[in-house]
Amino acid sequence: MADVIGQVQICPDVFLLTLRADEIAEAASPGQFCMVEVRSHGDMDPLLRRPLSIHRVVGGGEIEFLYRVVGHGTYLLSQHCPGDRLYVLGPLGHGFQIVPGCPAILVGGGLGSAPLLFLAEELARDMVTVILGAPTKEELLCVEQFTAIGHQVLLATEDGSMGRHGLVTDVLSEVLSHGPDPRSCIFTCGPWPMMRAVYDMAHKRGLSCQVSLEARMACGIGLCLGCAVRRQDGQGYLHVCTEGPVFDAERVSWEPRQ
Amino acid sequence: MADVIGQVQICPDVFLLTLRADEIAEAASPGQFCMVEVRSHGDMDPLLRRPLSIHRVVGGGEIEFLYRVVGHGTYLLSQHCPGDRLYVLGPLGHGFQIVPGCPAILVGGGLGSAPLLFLAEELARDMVTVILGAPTKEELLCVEQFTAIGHQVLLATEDGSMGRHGLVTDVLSEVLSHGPDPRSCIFTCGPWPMMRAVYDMAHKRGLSCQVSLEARMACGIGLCLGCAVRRQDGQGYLHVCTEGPVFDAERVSWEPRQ
Amino acid sequence: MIAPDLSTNIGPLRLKNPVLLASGTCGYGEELKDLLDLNQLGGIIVKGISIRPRPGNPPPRLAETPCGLLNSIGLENIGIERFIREKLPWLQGLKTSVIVNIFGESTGEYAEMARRLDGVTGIQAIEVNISCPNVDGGIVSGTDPEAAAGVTRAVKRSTDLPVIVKLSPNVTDITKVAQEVASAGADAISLINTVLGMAIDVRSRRPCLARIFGGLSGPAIKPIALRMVWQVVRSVDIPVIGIGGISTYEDALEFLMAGAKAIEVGTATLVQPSSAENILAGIRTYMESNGLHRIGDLHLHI
Amino acid sequence: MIAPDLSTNIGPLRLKNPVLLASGTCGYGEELKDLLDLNQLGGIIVKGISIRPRPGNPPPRLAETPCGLLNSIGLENIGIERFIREKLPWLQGLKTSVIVNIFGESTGEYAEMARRLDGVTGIQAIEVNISCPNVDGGIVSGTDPEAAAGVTRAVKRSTDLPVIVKLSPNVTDITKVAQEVASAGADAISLINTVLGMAIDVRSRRPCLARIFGGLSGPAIKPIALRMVWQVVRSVDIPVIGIGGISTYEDALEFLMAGAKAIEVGTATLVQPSSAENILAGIRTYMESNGLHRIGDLHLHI
Ligand SMILES: Cc1cc2nc3c(=O)[nH]c(=O)nc-3n(C[C@H](O)[C@H](O)[C@H](O)COP(=O)(O)OP(=O)(O)OC[C@H]3O[C@@H](n4cnc5c(N)ncnc54)[C@H](O)[C@@H]3O)c2cc1C
Ligand SMILES: Cc1cc2nc3c(=O)[nH]c(=O)nc-3n(C[C@H](O)[C@H](O)[C@H](O)COP(=O)(O)OP(=O)(O)OC[C@H]3O[C@@H](n4cnc5c(N)ncnc54)[C@H](O)[C@@H]3O)c2cc1C
Ligand SMILES: Cc1cc2nc3c(=O)[nH]c(=O)nc-3n(C[C@H](O)[C@H](O)[C@H](O)COP(=O)(O)O)c2cc1C
Ligand SMILES: Cc1cc2nc3c(=O)[nH]c(=O)nc-3n(C[C@H](O)[C@H](O)[C@H](O)COP(=O)(O)O)c2cc1C
Ligand code: FES
Ligand code: FES
Repeated sequence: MADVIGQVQICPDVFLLTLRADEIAEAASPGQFCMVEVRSHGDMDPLLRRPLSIHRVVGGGEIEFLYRVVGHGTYLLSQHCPGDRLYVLGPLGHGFQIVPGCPAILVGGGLGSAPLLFLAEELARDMVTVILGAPTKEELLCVEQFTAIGHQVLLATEDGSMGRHGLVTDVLSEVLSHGPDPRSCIFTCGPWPMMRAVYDMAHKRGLSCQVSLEARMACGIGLCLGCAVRRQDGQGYLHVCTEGPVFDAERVSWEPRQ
Repeated sequence: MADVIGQVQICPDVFLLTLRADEIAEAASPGQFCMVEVRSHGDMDPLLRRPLSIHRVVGGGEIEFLYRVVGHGTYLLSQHCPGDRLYVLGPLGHGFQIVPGCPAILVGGGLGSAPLLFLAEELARDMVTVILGAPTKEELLCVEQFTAIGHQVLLATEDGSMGRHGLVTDVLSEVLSHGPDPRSCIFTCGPWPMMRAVYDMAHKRGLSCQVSLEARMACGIGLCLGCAVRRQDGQGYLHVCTEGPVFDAERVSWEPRQ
Repeated sequence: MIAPDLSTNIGPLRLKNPVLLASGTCGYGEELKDLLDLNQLGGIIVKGISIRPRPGNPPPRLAETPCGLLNSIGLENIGIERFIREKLPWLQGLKTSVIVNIFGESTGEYAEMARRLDGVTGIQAIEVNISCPNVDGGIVSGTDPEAAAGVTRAVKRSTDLPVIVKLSPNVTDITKVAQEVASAGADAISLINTVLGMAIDVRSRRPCLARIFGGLSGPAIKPIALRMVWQVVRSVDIPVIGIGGISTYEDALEFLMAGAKAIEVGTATLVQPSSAENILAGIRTYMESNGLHRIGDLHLHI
Repeated sequence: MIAPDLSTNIGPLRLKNPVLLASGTCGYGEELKDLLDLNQLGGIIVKGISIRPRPGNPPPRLAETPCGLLNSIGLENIGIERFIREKLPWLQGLKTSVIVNIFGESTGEYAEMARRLDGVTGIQAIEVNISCPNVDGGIVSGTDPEAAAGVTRAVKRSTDLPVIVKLSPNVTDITKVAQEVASAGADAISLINTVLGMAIDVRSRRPCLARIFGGLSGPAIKPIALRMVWQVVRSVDIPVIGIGGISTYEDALEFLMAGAKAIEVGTATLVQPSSAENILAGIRTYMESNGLHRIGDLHLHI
């Protein structure tokens, strides 16, 4: 059980939830997630907890989640206020693998910046380029937080209201066109087509690329085998909750989803 | 939609809910009830609204419900605070039939006093005796309110902590033993065995007796035919929501429920 | 933008839109007159009637379950004669389709009722309930494909009204029953009726319902209903009406996407009397914003 | 006050209490080791295994419905050999009953697996899944009483372990299947497996599951499961294990009151890993405060 410490609306659909959860805060590493209760105690519906990436760990045992209200579950979550208590299971899954000393390029689309901030903070002493994109300026998230860490932050918006007029992949393509350090690691999170395009670029240039995937989850801990994604080698499936959510992009099948 | 104006805990399990609902307040008469939403909007569970008697109509379009938390639905209801809005359908059903000029004896057990207060207020100018009972003093409800109207109020508690040591029916039996006005009407609400005992006494003395019944309800408006209670004449069933909840006790079968 | 055409044909029966009120959850219509504009809807299917009045089952008749409702009303109704005399006149004043739901204890009774309703003004179709779980023998004709076909043939022979046969979900293979009913001449199929269930009150240590078993309805059964509608749409050529747990316009769209030509709103009306209106409005808005012109355009072809 | 005796006999299998973890919702046990004290429970039924490893169905495999969960995992599993080699050693360290759930594509495969498990230490019983809705042909043997009996006989002939046969709810008459399975020699019956259902995502206009249909579990199906358990308890003489939507101790009591000798907790573990512990604690407290000494005392005789 975790105490709700804060629930702040960041932009029309996006909320920042802060929970007091000492053990999770202690154990968490970037890219890991939690299964968060959204309903009120005793309610039966919605049945399942919701997976949310750990956005940040803040001083004194608090964890933050940055999430978009997309349906009933996230709506209910947004209704919880300080004083409420929620069941939270975590930290779960395998997060980003940091290779010390290698330059990092972080590519986040929309809510994809949620898990990247925690990563950026851990990478504080390394060479880091952060590329963030969104449809409009209003939907660009956490720009100040990334900037505050001291990383180079490049922006793109689809309507050109801030940063480059275009997609994060346009920015990435430019960054990579300068002949990046071959040891560079790309870390990405965002919509599937974006991650796929990022993977394609990394793959072409032989760069390592780690992707944070989403899948419908029931348990988050390997019990149900529901969170399958296809393997690139055709040998069955990977499980996002236990083997991911962060994968080496070379392991994942990027065939269009049916 | 009605605005929650107040939610006050009266004793450990009992709450007084005040709603702003002009049209219901305007139309309500004693003994009628409402179907009150207990879940939050968008939630699917619990599915059904809960039937609650109108406890009082207060100045300026407000209605009060006095209810006990007995399960999940009433628990959820007790969590709604001023500022929330609830769907409320009412006033529903047939209430108490007041016979002007006839002395009235009101007999309430436990939460049974809920609908009787509204009745007592309407009967303000008549000869009224109010008999209230509960297991303990703490569970005796609304004693001051009934007293404030100016009626004679007789009390009974099962543990003797207030009023007579015993049941409301003991008090009623004493009241009736003084040879009551044969035009007297008894109005009663409370647990089934209590109402049955009250009916028996009234029946023996040929007094008119009106009972407020409960039944599981889905719709409250005659659509589902779920709220059946057996007729005394054996000719099928009465429907609590449309033909009641207040019935002439002579119409109802008092056979023990299976 | 062209306003979408919401009309839909259930065989020979033309509905102005696909939203109907399900039998047993809207009384005889009049109960709803101040709460819902019936004339906006595609139609109303009145409480199931039988040849003779039926008192129904002993109480308790209702129990709530997670996202569901168990009922064992037992087809309490005033019988066909009083229905025609006392309830139909009000219904005749409506500007929407009135469908009469009938239940018989034998094939003969079904035929007799169909004959009695034939030619009566103000009735647009008959829905044949071969699937009531709450009366003795009620479920049998709904679970035996042969018996279901027999009832269908008998009713078809006895009336010129469009005949919709309402199926029980309590079967191993719903497509078999559907195919038999279609071959026997039904103009349309509606499904599902309630799923047989039960609940126990652990405080009183007794079954919640006097009859122990009841029919489960409400959102809980929606996935089961949708699966069956999907199966039946793909196994017969006659129109299918979807029923089961429809509470929101999204729920209704799921059934229309599965291929249903219309839907019925049941338990949702009990919970919130104006549900059907909201569902209809939601369907209209969805079609408008997705540029769909006809109900049939919603159908997924997979 | 005498502490109640929570032990229960499932034919030849003695469980220390009636709370089991249901197959497919508790992995191979080890996944839960930090979240739940397995040794407190009556037993664990591991994820269904087949002769050869199975990759399972393509994603999406899950969809949420009102108070329910649809899954089409498709029996993804590592196969019986790897199970024995890699998973069983850990399970052998448990101080609770380990039950292995098996699924075969033919009667022969069932028999072969039963033979393979016979005599392997650390396995207390076999649960035969004749009812998986998520693999081709999976549901057939569960809905055909003859086929169910055939599988039961074959498994019984191949092992000395207690054999529990797990039934599918997707049938017209569950008592027929139960009676056939009992006559064929099953030591116990467990039910229900998931109910076949589907859901459509109206935003993407596609079925939510890649395989279109999936198995419905969770609180939504509890009334259906309880009804079937009630029916089966009254139609066979062998012990019955109740499954379906059990999330709270009250839910578990409903099944025990209906006459089940034990219960399995499925989806509730996915939602809240420690559910089974809470359920067990609740049963114990209820029995204490109601002066009940044995699990059998909960059974209602109506
Ligand atoms: C490991 C992991 C980490 C995540 N981290 C974040 C995060 O940090 N911030 C954030 O906003 N979201 C995150 N998500 C997605 C988040 O879990 C879903 O948005 C949420 O579960 C939706 O619930 P809902 O009830 O509001 O929507 P629903 O009503 O259930 O569905 C609305 C829409 O959201 C999509 N959706 C629903 N559930 C999931 C799910 N479990 N996975 C993927 N898509 C889903 C559906 O496709 C549907 O169209 C993460 C998902 C995973 C698997
Ligand atoms: C016309 C009418 C007027 C009522 N007025 C009041 C009132 O003024 N104050 C008040 O406290 N209660 C009143 N009740 C009872 C109230 O409706 C129930 O207590 C409430 O519905 C319980 O809901 P729950 O979810 O908390 O309990 P549940 O979890 O549903 O059930 C808990 C227990 O309460 C009983 N119960 C549940 N629902 C009903 C119901 N609809 N009718 C009768 N018993 C039920 C059950 O037997 C069960 O044992 C009234 C009932 C009716 C029919
Ligand atoms: C209280 C109640 C009474 C019902 N009575 C009838 C009936 O008389 N005839 C009939 O064909 N179906 C009857 N039904 C079944 C509904 O018409 C509908 O098929 C079922 O409830 C599933 O839909 P829903 O989940 O939207 O309620 C009844 C359902 C309920 C809940
Ligand atoms: C994700 C998932 C996987 C399942 N896998 C199996 C399985 O491998 N073998 C089996 O017999 N039942 C399987 N089941 C069925 C459950 O064991 C149980 O019978 C069913 O879910 C109903 O119980 P519940 O409502 O408590 O979940 C599975 C259920 C779920 C939800
Ligand atoms: S979500 Fe259950 S195994 Fe991954
Ligand atoms: S509660 Fe539905 S008819 Fe009375």
